[in-house]
Amino acid sequence: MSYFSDIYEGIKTLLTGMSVTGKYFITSRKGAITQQYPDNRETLKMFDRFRGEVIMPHNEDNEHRCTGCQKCEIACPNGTIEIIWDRGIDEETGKKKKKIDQFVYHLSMCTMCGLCIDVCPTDAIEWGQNFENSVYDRTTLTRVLNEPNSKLMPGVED
Amino acid sequence: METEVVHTNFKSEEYFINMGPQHPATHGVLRLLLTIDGEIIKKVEPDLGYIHRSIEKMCERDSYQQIVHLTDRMDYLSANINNEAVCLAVENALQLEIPERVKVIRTIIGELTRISSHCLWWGVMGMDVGALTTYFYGFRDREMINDIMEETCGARLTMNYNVPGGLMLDIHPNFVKRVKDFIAHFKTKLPEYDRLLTGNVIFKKRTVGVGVLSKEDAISFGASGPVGRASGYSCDVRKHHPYSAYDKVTFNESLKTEGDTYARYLVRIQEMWESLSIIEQLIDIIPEGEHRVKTNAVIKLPKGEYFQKVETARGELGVYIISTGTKSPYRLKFRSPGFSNLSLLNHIAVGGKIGDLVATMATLDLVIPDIDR
Amino acid sequence: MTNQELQQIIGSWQPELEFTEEESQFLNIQVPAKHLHNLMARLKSDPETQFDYLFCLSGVDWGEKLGIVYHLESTTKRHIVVVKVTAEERETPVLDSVYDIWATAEFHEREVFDFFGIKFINHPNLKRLFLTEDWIGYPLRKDYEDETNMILY
Amino acid sequence: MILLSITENIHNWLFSVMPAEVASIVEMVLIAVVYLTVFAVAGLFLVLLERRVAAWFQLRIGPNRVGYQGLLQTMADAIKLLTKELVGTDRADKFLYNLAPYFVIITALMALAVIPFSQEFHAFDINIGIFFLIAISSIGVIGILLGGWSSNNKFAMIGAMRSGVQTISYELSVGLSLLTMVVITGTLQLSEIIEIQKSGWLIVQGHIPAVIAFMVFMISGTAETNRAPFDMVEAESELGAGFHTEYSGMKFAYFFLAEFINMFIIAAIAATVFFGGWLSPFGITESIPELGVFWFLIKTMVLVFLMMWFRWTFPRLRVDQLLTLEWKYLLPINLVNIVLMAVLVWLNLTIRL
Repeated sequence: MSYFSDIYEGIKTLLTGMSVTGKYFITSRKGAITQQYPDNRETLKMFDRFRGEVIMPHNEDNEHRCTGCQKCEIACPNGTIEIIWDRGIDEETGKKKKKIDQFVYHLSMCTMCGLCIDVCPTDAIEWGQNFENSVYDRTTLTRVLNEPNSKLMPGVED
Repeated sequence: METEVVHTNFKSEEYFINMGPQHPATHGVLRLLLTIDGEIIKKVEPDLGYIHRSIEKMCERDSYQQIVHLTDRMDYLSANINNEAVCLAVENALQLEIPERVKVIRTIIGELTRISSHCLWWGVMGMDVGALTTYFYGFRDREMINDIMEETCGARLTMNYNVPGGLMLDIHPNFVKRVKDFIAHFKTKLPEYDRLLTGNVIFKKRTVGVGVLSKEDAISFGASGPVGRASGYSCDVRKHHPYSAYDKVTFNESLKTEGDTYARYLVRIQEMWESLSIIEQLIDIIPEGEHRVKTNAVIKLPKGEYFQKVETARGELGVYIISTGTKSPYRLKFRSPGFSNLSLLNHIAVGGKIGDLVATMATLDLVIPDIDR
Repeated sequence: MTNQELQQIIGSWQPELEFTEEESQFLNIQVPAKHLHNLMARLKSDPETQFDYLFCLSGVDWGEKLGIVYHLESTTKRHIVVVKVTAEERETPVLDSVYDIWATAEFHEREVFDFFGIKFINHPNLKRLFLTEDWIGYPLRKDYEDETNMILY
Repeated sequence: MILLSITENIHNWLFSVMPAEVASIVEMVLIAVVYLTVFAVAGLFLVLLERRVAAWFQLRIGPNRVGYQGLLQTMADAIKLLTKELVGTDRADKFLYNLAPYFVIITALMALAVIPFSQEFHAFDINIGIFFLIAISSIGVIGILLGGWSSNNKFAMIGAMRSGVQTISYELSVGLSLLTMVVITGTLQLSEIIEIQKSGWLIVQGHIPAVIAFMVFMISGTAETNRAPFDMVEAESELGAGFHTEYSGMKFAYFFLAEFINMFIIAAIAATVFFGGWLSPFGITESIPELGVFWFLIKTMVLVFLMMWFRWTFPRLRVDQLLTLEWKYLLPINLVNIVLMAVLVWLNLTIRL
């Protein structure tokens, strides 16, 4: 007798399974879970904390907040950040002072761990939400984050 | 001697087959050398190392903060729990007092990670036994967790959210609401998982009695996580060596005694329910307070040896640190769950068919970077 | 069982064991290489200890010598002990395999062989696990150098 | 009627311009060409349908870029496959390796010849129609076996062996379940089978045993076409791609197309034998025979959809369970069913409207 009850039970479970997929088939008009990516660029908004790339914000006077302390360079596990600095002369005090020449960021090596941003004492760098980083030439992924002729924002070092 | 020769002449021929490193069922770059007689498997020999990055050697030159981010890349499906393991080891060594808030959030995030890992496993399990649709249903639910993670941690897979001393950022204001939404959503979807796959007669035929692992063997082979628990071996680190906030919540260790593929499947499904209940218990009582304790910029552990176990989605992850008092560990060993679980594959797969091997491997839930480290 | 009790019981078996609890959260036993297999077999089979779960087997390069650290737990009594052993010499280190006591040791010992070059007597299948068969050197030793693949800073 | 008149005109014209023998040969070639084109396109459409249906089951969108709603997607795929390099393995049995895909595709297309799409649209109304179908459909497996064996690949070999075992077993059930219906009809000719169904579809006429026979036919038919949940042959999580692992380009496309045409054939046979073929339900459009094709395709597509539904819901069986299902369940049920049907017919318990 278990022969027939096996068949009955088997068919029942199969039909239960089909009812699940069948339900989704009927309601498939409601919308897919997939996104049609390049088409929805306008509406696609990344979360504020999304880690796309490291950026260095500048204000309208072309000033940034990086003092060149190199803490991020030390914190980085992959050698993604290289800070090229030299000593400039402070105009107000006339003392020699460390300032950044180039903040080099190798995006191709970055693992988006966030340790550099975590460790930065002046909040000079932060996460950018751009994730479309594919390029044809790998060398273009090496970026200089500080803009040309930018300088340190006054008051950051205090 | 001569009779033996005659006998071997009539022996059916065994042959080798290379399963992997590129094969749909090995979930990554695992290579299995199968010795097969017809369809019957005579021997399984894993060949590893296709993505070995020598994380243990890298740890010997990195600071402790940097080590945390490397653990993301081991068992990437339970990245947060791996992070937590290293952080706990470092915090215990430094004897830091961790705020309650951090503990609770770590537990919630850890359980979310577990659910998301099991969702992916469920989808892939279905796919391995041939039900391709499960993959998308599993991923649909996992997507919600990924969104929660992305909003709070900033990344979907390799979060690096834990730091020694607490959490890198406080939780996002939307976190609690989103988690509650997810719980409500997932509670309606889990029974659907059962209806689609768990009860299915073909699925049961494929899994019941396949790849049986006895309790003694499970302990001897160092099986942990759902693999061990399906054999009736109580090995939940959250129960036996509670860490973070697991001593504050009540949950059942899902145990089965059959030890076959179906039992391992059921244990994981049960674990998803338990994880949901743990999150439910904690989500309303996240204490106020600091999300992080100040540590030195350069963490130097006191000289000594430290061991920390956590329960990842795959089983017991051990972090063994030998410190000589410098900024990097002298030796750091990860006892990864997948490595031990893989070692018993030969033991349970022999005698089955190729289809059985695939089903068994799916329930071992191997993540190759976890094995290769 | 507390660490003191464990130390008493295990210490009564063999005189050459060194016990320490310094710098570690568990009881550490330093065992001479020649007694390793005996001690391990006893640790598992003795009804009072019942260390049936080898949860971590790590090779360590202690500088002058290579050694192995075994982390053992009893699944019934829930006590943990750490057994440490060092091989006699650095060039061709040899130790007993514990594969016949805990099956998980097979893979773990292969990993140790792969990275530290410690040979295990009686191991059923001792060959490279992660690295290719023709790899020269043992990467996790402290004196290993590989100028092309390693970045040291 | 328009279609009929066109074919009639062509027929008359051909016979008027050339000798009768040559004209018949030309006519046959013409029909073959028409069938080939129509069903190559139909096969491509089925591939697209499968992909869209799968997507809807899986909460996805599916191909929707090439042409309106992706209608030209599979065309583009076929053109791509045509231009691809044919890569083979070393030390393969080149002759058999190249022969195998043609075996599969030709047998698939041959079976189409006897299927009545409507009263007129019927290439070859042979009086042993069902027998012909069963015989032809079992040749396809030779192609699969050859392909798996000759490509010098162990995965392909295992797949081919599985396929041999599977097709030989399930051939029985397909045959027996159709035979159950032949007990009612008393004829093997497909046009006559449809004629009989004017007094009620066979699934209604034969009620209980007919429903059982239909279920058995659908299960074994799915197995015949090597589709999930019986896709042991190409079980991708076990064997990669099974017997066609080593095929590329158009040769691979032949296997692929043949699978879909076979699926169409199985559904078409079921529609013909169980659901009245091109007959409209309750004879609502009996006065317009042109709609026969429409009804036939509707019925076939519903059954094709059913097979797709199976595929995207169920896990795959293991190879020994596959044989258990056939030899321990389907075959005994089938044999009992034939007897039951015979008794029904003998006692005149069939339902005739």
